[in-house]
Amino acid sequence: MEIRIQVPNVAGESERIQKPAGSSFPDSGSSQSPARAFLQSRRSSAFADRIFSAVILLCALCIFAIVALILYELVSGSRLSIDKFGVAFFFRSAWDPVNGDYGAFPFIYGTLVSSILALIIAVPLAVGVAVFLTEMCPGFLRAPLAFVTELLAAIPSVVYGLWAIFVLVPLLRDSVNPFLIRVLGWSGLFVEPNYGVGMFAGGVILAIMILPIVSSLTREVISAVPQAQREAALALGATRWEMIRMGVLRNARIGIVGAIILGLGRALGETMAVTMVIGNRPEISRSLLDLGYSMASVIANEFSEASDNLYLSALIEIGLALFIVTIVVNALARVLVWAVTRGAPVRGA
Amino acid sequence: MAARELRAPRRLRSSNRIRRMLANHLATTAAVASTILVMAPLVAIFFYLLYKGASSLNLAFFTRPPAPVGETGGGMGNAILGSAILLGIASALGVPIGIAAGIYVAEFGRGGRLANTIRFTADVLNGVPSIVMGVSVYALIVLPQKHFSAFSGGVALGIMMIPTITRTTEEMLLMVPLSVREAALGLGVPRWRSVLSITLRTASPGVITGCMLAFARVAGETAPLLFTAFGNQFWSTSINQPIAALPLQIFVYATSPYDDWHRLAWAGSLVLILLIVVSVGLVRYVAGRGVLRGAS
Amino acid sequence: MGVGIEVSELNAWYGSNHTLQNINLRIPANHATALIGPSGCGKSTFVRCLNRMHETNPVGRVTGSVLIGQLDIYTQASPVEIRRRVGMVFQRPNPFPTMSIYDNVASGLRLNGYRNRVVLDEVVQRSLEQAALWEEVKDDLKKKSGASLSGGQQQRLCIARALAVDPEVMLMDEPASALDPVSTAKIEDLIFQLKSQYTIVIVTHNMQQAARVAENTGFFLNGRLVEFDATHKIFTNPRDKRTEDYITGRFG
Amino acid sequence: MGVGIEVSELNAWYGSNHTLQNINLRIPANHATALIGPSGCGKSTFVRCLNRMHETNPVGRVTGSVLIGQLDIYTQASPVEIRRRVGMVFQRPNPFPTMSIYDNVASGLRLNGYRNRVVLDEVVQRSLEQAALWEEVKDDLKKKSGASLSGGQQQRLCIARALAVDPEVMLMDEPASALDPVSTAKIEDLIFQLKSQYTIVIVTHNMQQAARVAENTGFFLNGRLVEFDATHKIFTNPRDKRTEDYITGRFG
Amino acid sequence: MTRIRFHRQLDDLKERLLVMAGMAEQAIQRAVEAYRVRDLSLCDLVARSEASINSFEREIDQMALDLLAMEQPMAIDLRFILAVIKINADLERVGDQAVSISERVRDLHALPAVELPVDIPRMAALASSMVRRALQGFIEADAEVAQSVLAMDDSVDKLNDAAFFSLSAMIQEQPLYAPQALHALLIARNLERVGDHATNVAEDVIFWVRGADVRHHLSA
Amino acid sequence: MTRIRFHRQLDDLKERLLVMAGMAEQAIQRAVEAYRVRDLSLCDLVARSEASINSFEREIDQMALDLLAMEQPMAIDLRFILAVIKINADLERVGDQAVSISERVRDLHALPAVELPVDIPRMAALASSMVRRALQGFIEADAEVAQSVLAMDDSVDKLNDAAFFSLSAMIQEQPLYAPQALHALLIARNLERVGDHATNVAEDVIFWVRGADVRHHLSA
Repeated sequence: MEIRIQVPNVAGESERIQKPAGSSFPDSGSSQSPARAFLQSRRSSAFADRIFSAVILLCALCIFAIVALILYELVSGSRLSIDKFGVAFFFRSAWDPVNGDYGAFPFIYGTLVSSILALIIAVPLAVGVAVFLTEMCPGFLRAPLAFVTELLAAIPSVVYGLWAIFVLVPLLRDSVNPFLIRVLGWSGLFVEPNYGVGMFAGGVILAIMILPIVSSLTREVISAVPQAQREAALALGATRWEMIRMGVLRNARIGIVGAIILGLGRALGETMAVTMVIGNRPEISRSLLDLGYSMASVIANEFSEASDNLYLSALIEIGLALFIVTIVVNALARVLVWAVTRGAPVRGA
Repeated sequence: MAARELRAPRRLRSSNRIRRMLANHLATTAAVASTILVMAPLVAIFFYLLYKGASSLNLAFFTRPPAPVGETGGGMGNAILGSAILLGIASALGVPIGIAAGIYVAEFGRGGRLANTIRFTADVLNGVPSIVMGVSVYALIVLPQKHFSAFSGGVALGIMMIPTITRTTEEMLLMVPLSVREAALGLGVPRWRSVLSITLRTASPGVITGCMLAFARVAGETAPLLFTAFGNQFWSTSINQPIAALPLQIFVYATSPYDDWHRLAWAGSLVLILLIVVSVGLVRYVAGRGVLRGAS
Repeated sequence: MGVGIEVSELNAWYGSNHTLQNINLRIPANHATALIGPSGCGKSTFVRCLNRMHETNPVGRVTGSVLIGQLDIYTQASPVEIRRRVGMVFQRPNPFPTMSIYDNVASGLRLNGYRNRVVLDEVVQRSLEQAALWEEVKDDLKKKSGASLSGGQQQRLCIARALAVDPEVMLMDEPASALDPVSTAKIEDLIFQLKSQYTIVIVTHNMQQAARVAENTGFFLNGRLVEFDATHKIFTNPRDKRTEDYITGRFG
Repeated sequence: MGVGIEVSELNAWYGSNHTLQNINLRIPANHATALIGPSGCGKSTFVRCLNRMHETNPVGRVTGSVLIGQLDIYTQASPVEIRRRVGMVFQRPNPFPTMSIYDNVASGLRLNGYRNRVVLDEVVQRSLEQAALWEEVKDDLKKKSGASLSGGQQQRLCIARALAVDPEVMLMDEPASALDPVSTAKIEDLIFQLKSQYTIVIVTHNMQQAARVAENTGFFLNGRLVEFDATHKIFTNPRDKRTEDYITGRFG
Repeated sequence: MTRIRFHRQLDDLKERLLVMAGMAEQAIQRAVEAYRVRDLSLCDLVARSEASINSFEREIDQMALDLLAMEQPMAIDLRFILAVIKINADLERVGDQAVSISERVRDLHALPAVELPVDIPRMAALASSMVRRALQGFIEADAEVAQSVLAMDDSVDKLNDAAFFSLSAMIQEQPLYAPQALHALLIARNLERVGDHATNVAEDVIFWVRGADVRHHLSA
Repeated sequence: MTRIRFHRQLDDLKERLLVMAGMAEQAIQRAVEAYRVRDLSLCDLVARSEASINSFEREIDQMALDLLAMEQPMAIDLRFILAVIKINADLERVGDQAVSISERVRDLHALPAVELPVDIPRMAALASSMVRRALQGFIEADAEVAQSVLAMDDSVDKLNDAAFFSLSAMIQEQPLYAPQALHALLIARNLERVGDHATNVAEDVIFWVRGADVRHHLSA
């Protein structure tokens, strides 16, 4: 096979081509600068690169190890309870340490109800705040307000709990709850007794706690929507609300769902503040104003005083359940995002 | 002409004009209202913290351990010290592993199955409730050692820091344009050098932000310490002994029946909040003047 | 059919920056008019004043009058109404990524309360045909999202979306500057087709593009309109020295 | 001074995609050589084979030989060593954003362990002067970050950074396609200056740019080198019909 | 990046140039016919056609200029437009030659008719066929055809030289008819110039098609 | 977007065209000098200079083509290059006229010397000054100066017409000297053509400077 090397046919050019090619490469003449001399004297080996990537990989694998260890410890710790109660553990309402009879249903119920209550309260508010801050807020207010919501996220759970005990609970007991009983009492969800503490208080404090997370994530995804999308909607003759709906919320919806699910995950696992206001009574009641218990609270309250192995094992099994629920919620969020994004890159355009 | 008729009639005033305007106003009002509603609790919390906490802050609060039940006075000095020790252990564990894992996911395994699995696992770990973390570390360290310890508390907090740091590191590294990496390679820089001196350095404001956020988050954690650090009424610096921690102490005081302890709980909360506000503010400052903004 | 535009004494500011100074110009109906000039000369601001997009910027301010057809857009109508009559295509293609191709094109009509499926179908097809995109997408109208198209297709989709509400004027702000040469040529051909039915105002920093698509060209410099004339006049024999200097690269 | 490049039987693949097919050409030293062709013709892949950047892509594969001067880069040296001798400038300006202007320029030497301050100062100044940026930045060398410059300045900074290691060959992959016309003109002027001292290979989809800066031009089509000749020959009277069709817009 | 519109405009330009070429050729033929049949009305026609040839020339030049400014032609397209500009100028000058001939015919008409020892119609036929052939080369983008024009120019030159000798001989024999002979001499020179212009056109066609500059390849 | 290099190339192009113009003018002057002093060696010089004029013409044409292809000139630059292309062609033809004159001089030299009733040097001076003036307009980019050339063309034409009458009268009186008179007549026509080319150059200068097409503005 003939190799045809293309050379530009400029008259007299070929002479000039050969010259530089004629001198040998490593010492290409007297014009060599110190920089070039230095760099060309330096060999490079792949050894450093290999060590570095091995260390990095090891650290990354640590994360696997941690999750695996957690799972192993939880499963082996709850072995006793699993053997004794089986799946029924999650559907039984009994919680009797004296007689060694345990069921997790009241805690699961309390966790779910308080978390869902929190979402119902928090999500519309969070989206509202996010929309206000990104789309409507006058420039000078934006930074301080955003900072304030971020601060809300930074307040530790135990401080929320403290505040809830001494401020929120009395407020609910004395003014909000009576009002709710009067207006919504017919539904059976808001009836006496009104202790102040209870499921509803737990839901409210959870709502306050997840609000900043949901709203700041929502704000982030909304800000990530390109300005071009807003202009596209406006240029079609949209009003500001229509612009927000078409050009902003629609594009950000997957991110917003992600933010909500993240908020849910937070609410499910939240311990201290809930423990401090939910009332800590392992019973199920239709009234939201009644006392309740959550999975995290029961562990926090009773773990260190669990006297026998079965008791401890039952508590660890509740922890295991909580762990699995959070994995499921997380996986759900991922699958959801994957399913929606498959057809449409969210950050397109 | 007939075809023309099918178009949206041009000069027709929108029949739904009033409805559209109304919707616009309603939406605006709702957004403003929700903002006010959200700001209210925050203002309330800060008001109460200052109102109830500030009056109890004095030198003794920072220098003394708690007084026994029934005695007035005392402080949270040991809890502040304990928190510092716990956070030190946590950072020493969480920061390097977190950053290294983030580098792996973003740089070395990018797009690969292993990297995706690690990212997912980090998300899982991030979602693990703090109380479960406490239980796990209890089973992992406290049970074999047969006593509570500062070490176990630090480990629990450190593990909690890892996923946050990993994910922010990864995200920040991914924000560094591919072109910057190519620029480094194009100059004949070895890979490890390019990762550390170029990519990681470029992303450093973001990575620092991630570390600070993780730090601020675990600083206020109580639940994982309940069965690990356990708490201590006395000065202790040994990492093999139970140790006091600020949030733990607040929890104990808040749920106690004593007014004097309630007072200390408020003061402790104020200190904790200030600590966190300062670090979050610092984060915002670092991120705000972040050089990354200029990176195209 | 398009309508003419008459701009009198138009001034615009960004904050304290006086970006447009006393612009007076009459843009003829059913022709393409190109606006050229160096970066920051005000040409983009100018088109954004023609559909009141300039004022969506918090620090944007405008004085003067713009008549589109017979309507003074700054005194006789709301921005929302104006923008329905004046379509706009932006520098980077910006289809709504979560909407299907069909929904993208129909979005302008839906906003205005159109729900009749038959009419919508007709309009969507017609608009896509006008934008020379129909053949490429007709099989995936409702299946594919707007963002799944290539850059050039996305921009044509945006043009179709703007055409669907049958505007009288089409504003194009560097519509091809983010595209590769082949897509650019397609967009230029499209503009050439459309200009018999719409009044087209196109901002470009590519003089050749202006030369290829527009009958008339205006040259902006430092917020002023230096010269406005037939395109071939501007490019072969401009009246103003500054225009000639810019055109021939003697500028600055 | 630069050295010539001799490419024989170069083939490149992206996965199973045969992007370069039997390329043979000799690029003369100390001249600018432009590579043109439609998108996807392989011209970018080709330059990325000249400093072994192509193989940084996990699915990239190369066969054939590339001699830079006397050195066969695929058999006689490691990629890291090659890239110190063959500078590259990319489509989008990519200064290291966290580094000062000075550090950016010095990075090629410093990151490879060079520490002599006096020499570094000299090299930085010389490189910035060569890149026609010295006057604009000399007062903020260590104060300003590379990312704080304008797009055109950033690209010149990248050129200075590449020049600082005193390469024998400079590869430029559409170096001005992300810039405005004024910055583009500056980059072109710069290339014109540099080509007496370096062997410059510039990929561009802008034929006019090729015409303005390069002595020789190669036309790529579908992964093959169709024609390689003096630039003015290519643009006034190409030998190959396909070249002429591309140049005159009769392509496709 | 197909530039269909631009190429259509090039076709349009070609079309117009051909119309103009037809007019120039017709003007030559009419002027020579006027000489042959001594018909002054044909001279008027030639004079009138000059105006439209000139306006055509301006129009074609403007079109070419606009295309150069607005379409950045390259390679063959650019060579085509340059060829058009040059051919255009040559054709206009062919028209000028026709006018010049027709003016001589008018002058001859005022003088007594006399048998002149020069075959003007034959020269005209030859010159015309050169023009036509050059244009055929232009229409078909055929450099071979254009090339054949270059050879023909020699015959025209020879006829012109012959005319010079025979006419100067005639003058010496019949000095009375000197003015007529001088006019005929100048007409022959006009036709020779038409042949030169045809040669130029042919060279421009070759330049366009092949990209080679063939001018002076014989002389240089 | 300052295109300094391009504009330097344009200056270069102008420079070359002026050199070529100088050569063409010199050729005319030498040819006329040869006529005046009946010196054949000057004729040789003219013949030799034609080759270099032609190669200059090709070079300038190629430069103009390259600039058009590679720099996409617009407006005044484009008009300049087109003007150069046209002026170039005219200057080359001025060179051809010089050659033609020198050939006639050679023929005259073979014939007995005779007093001819035509002031060839004066015509030549006028034609030369037209060329010079047109080029002055080109150098100074001054349309006014170029405009003045258009008026001068009439005087050259008049001298040419006068030459026709006086020479045809002379022939009738002295038929013996008919060949000499005929050559003189053709030299006069050559000089008239030089004037025409100068006019063309002037028009192209005006077109370049003003962008206005002034051709035929008298005739049309």
